[in-house]
Amino acid sequence: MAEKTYSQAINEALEEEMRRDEKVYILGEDVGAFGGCFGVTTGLLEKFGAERVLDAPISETAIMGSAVGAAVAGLRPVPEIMFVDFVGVCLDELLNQAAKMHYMFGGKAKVPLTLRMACGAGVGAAAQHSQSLEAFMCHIPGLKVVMPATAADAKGLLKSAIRDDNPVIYLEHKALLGVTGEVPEGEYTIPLGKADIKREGKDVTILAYSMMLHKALAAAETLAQEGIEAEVIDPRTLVPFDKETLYKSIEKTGRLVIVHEAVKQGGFGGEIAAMVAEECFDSLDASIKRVAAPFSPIPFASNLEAAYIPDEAKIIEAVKSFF
Amino acid sequence: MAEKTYSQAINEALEEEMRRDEKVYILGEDVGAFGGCFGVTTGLLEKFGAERVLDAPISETAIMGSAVGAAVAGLRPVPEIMFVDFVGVCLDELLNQAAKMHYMFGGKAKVPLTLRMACGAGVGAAAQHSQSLEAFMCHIPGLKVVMPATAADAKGLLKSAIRDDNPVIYLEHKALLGVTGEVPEGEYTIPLGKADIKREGKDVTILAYSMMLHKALAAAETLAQEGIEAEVIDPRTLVPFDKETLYKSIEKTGRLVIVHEAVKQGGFGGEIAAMVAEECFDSLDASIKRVAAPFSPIPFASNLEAAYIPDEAKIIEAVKSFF
Amino acid sequence: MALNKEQMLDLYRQMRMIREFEETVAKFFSQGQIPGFVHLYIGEEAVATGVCANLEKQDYIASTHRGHGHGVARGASINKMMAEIFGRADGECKGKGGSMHIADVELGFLGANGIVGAGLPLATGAGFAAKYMKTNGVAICFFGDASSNRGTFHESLNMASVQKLPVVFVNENNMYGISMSQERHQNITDIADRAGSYGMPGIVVDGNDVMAVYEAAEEAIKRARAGGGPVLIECKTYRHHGHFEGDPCVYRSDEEVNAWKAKDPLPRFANRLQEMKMATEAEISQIDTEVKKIIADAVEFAQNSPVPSLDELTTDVYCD
Amino acid sequence: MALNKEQMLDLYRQMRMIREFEETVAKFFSQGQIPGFVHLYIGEEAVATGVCANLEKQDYIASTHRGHGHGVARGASINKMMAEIFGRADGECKGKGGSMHIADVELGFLGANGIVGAGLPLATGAGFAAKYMKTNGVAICFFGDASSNRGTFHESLNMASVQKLPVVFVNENNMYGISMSQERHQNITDIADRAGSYGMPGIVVDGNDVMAVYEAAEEAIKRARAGGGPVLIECKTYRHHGHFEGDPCVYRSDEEVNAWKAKDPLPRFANRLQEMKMATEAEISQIDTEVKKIIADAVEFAQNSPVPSLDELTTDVYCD
Ligand SMILES: Cc1ncc(C[n+]2csc(CCOP(=O)(O)OP(=O)(O)O)c2C)c(N)n1
Ligand SMILES: Cc1ncc(C[n+]2csc(CCOP(=O)(O)OP(=O)(O)O)c2C)c(N)n1
Ligand SMILES: [Mg+2]
Ligand SMILES: [Mg+2]
Repeated sequence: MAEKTYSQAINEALEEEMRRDEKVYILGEDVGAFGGCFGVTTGLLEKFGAERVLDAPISETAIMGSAVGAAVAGLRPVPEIMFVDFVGVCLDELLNQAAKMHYMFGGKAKVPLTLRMACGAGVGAAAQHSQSLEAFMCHIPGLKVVMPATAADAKGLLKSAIRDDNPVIYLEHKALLGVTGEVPEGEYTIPLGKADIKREGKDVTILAYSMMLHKALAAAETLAQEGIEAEVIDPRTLVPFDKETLYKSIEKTGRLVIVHEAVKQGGFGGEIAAMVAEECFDSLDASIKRVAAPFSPIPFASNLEAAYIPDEAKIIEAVKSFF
Repeated sequence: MAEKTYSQAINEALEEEMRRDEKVYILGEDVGAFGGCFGVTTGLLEKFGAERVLDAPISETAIMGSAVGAAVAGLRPVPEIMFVDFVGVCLDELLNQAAKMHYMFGGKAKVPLTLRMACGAGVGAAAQHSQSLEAFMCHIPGLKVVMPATAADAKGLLKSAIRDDNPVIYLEHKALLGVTGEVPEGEYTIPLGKADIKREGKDVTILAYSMMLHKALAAAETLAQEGIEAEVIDPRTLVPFDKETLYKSIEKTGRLVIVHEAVKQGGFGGEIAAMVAEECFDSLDASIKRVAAPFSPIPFASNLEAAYIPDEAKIIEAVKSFF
Repeated sequence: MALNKEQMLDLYRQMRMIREFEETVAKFFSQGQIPGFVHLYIGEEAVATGVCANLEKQDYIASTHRGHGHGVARGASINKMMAEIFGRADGECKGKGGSMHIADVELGFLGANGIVGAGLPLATGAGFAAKYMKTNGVAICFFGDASSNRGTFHESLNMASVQKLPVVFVNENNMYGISMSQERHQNITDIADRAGSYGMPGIVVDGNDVMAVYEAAEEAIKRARAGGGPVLIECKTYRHHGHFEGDPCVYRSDEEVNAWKAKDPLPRFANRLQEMKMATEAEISQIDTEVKKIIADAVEFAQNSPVPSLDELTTDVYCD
Repeated sequence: MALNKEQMLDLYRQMRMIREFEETVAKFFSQGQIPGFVHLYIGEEAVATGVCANLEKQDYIASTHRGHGHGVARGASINKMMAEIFGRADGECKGKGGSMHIADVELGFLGANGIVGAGLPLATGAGFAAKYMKTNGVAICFFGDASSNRGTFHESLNMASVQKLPVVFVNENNMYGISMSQERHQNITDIADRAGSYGMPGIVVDGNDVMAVYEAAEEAIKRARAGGGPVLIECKTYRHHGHFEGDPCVYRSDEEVNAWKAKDPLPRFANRLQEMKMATEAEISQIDTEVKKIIADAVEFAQNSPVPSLDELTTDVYCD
């Protein structure tokens, strides 16, 4: 296995899937010669030509909507919207078209597309280029939602997403793009809907995804030094959500901390907490804690941004409140 | 007090606020001579003229975006988007403009607008005209979210919304428009962020809003006959949310059922449950139940639609599971 | 290409089928047998008919909230369409979609659509797929005059032009978006003129003349198939009924309605067929009778179809 | 109206101020002292300058991600703008907005905007407010060539036209949207031609000639103030730097860049001023020196300003 960046892993998955299936194509702003706003699609234009790696005008409803139309007509588009923050300019194409067609048409249409978007804060990009908006997508029946945290997961999940016959939202965290990890070569897929226990422990369960997984793992190491063994679970896909793995862990630990970078109010952590409070209440020894961003837009100034993003200290504090 | 429909109460609030403040104007598709898709703005064109009751082209981004621009420039727009289902065609104007300007500009801009949209199922309008999408709005810092259930609340809350200096999302349930109730004449406002205990009880707390309040009240009557006294709380505004009233009730009853018409997964009920599971855990004698729509688009066929919408029977079942 | 007698009669039959279908839906809606919103195509039949007569198996159409006529013209099953509108298990969409979401993707019918302007990028994508897979197919997008003010119109026509896609954008200018007359919703007379913003041809055609529509579409489709890129065709027409069933139409005058009814595409084409000696009055009324029977049978089919099983509520959310 | 010497020198000073501001930002960005994304206006100064010189107190402008030049031209505080870009407490937005969200609503500057095309409906609304409140004001919307492909462009121009609003839409055609050249993102040469879709005038102007921009804007603004409705002005120009700082510009040739640098609006206008005997070389270099000082002071102001207090994190989410 080779050491690769998260970004390279995504690029590799795209390349492999495009080689495997001619129906896969990429469409987005500056995905060609420019290689995408963050360089993720670098080199693909050269490998597959302008017919399969399409630079699009700044027309997100046409990017998304045409991807939906092409998917229904038999292709497997992999559109890119640069930042998840922009999803509001083309949400209808997801909410009322891609997500609902299979159902509205009585099962007769398939919409096999994978929408890639960059999410997350940490690079000083301020209020309109730093959001984590997965909660919107998780509330839309018909969509699947994938948020990888490691390079290997990024590859394995993207390959599965592209092969899935449903519309899949794939959110790559911009501050993870340069983070490296071991990535299996060639065919390597991870099923959507399978959580991964990234660290075993018996005292408390920490559920964290995307960038926050790394902060949770760091927090767990610190906690271990104080004798608290945290189990860290990475759901990897939010829809479908792997309840089993989570519930099993809670049965063992009796305590749950949920961590996400999105705004806490209305975030997907609320859904997870509610699920647990409904279905797993008797296993709980204590209240469920959420560590997430405050209810405010993302500030520009570096010190404010750093205070905004949930960090190791806040996770440790939440865990310690149990003990 | 006169008996009026929910729709008339909204119309009355609009008229009173337009008389009170010349800066208030209405903008939307067919809001003029047509009186709005559901007749809610009937008569206002005649009373205020085409300069204050503006029929707009089918251009939701321009409707919303121009309302934001006009609000920042000193007016108090009350735009109408016919169905909340269409919010995906103009979400950016809410998410990244209206909601964030005050913060991004360091407190220097105000965006005093009230966006009215019809929500809810029950009239056979199918997947793209029946949704309850308040969860999106509740996850956006900077917005307030109001969902009245009665004619009096519809009036009192709309008047407060229009006077509020923040962008307020006002969701009127289309199946409630014809429902009547006593409505105070003239000046009558209800503060945003104040829940209303619509029925007192000691055995279980039912939190329900918009259309679901009525189903919860009906369920409570049935339960009372079996000796279970439910306290029914109507939050009326979801953002800001009146935690105090809810927590107090839970302290008394120890049991909570949350009811909303929106899809359960990722719905605002999850946030409420999570809040309670975090901040009010020790008052709980049992798991928190949510009664909400299944994770699917809204079907057309009347029998399927009826099965889709949460009803009295499901609320009763949830309550009874505690006893 | 000049049409032969059979083809001409087919055009007439298709228009009559739409008319009869719609009048029947109106009747059952007014009786409360059909739930939800129903938007009828009566008066505009020449557009869908004239355009779709040019289509081949591999072609796609995207439609609107006013979609029954497009479905009929594309050859969707009359029985299943009717059953869908009645919300029955044998409907095109098992009763889950209803009037605003009738679709038959296998037939290349990408569905009616409850979101104004949403069909424009869908058709653009279907056209892209045709080009990408070299199927020689085209995609047609029907959309209304007022829909031409949505951003999706702009983005889709621009993208189709830049990517040189085989898409024909068919504007159905019935002069109103609900209550908003065209002169109140845009400051132009011919929507076809907007084609210039995308460097594509824009053509105006009498949308109540099925032959004129047929010919304009024929040329545009030929051009698109040959790789010449998209075209915008504006068909001037009128809806006889209200925006939706139940609309009292306060926003337009009886004179205006009557003037347009005098240009009704059906009697007009029936007369023309007779003038051209393509059909006798008897032949025409025979078609009318046949069509009546087909629609009556469809109603029977629909009414005999059961309502969907409650198990269907949460199936088809995802495909495996 | 012919400009007098003082006004002419003001145009030059304004352009120089933008240039100096931007070069300074570039320098500190490259030193890592400015976080986030920075999009510079260098090369396009004549547009903001020529347009804004026509504005009055009650007027509004809406801007883009490339917004520093618009802010400077509208007269926003140089100190506060610089401090904002550095993320400091004394910035225009207390450091919460940064380069992409600089705004000064009291001055009628509705803000830079990180969402391409988002300014178009905002300006439309500000224009509406001016008309509604009879302030005699106008609203200007700056936006890029590639932004003219967003749906908001279409919807806003159509609405402004239908409502006859005092809005001037100023397209800054710098020939690229990031890496996409205009001929790849739209099949037209002059964006001004799109005005026809809305029944409004469309004008093309040399965007590197500040006088030409001034005059075109003067006429459009006069017309708008007089109730004549909106106008679309396309200014052909070029950005000297990459899309954002750090962009290696693989998508364009050195020749192209150099050809445009030869048309740099600053030396060009300086020469013209001298030809017209409006200014001597000495006067011009005195302005340059004064401007340098103002910008150097702004950097000092910014660097001396503290970072925001952590209490600021969750203030200003709502106003009371
Ligand atoms: C995005 C969106 N906005 C508004 C509506 C409500 N609506 C449905 S049909 C319609 C009018 C459409 O007019 P036009 O495009 O001319 O088509 P016509 O009904 O005349 O066939 C409106 C406003 C909608 N369904 N979707
Ligand atoms: C809705 C949206 N899509 C994409 C982007 C990313 N983006 C930022 S600037 C830009 C290019 C804009 O080009 P143009 O309008 O020509 O302005 P210029 O940068 O040339 O001044 C893009 C694609 C964005 N910020 N918002
Ligand atoms: Mg119309
Ligand atoms: Mg540009």
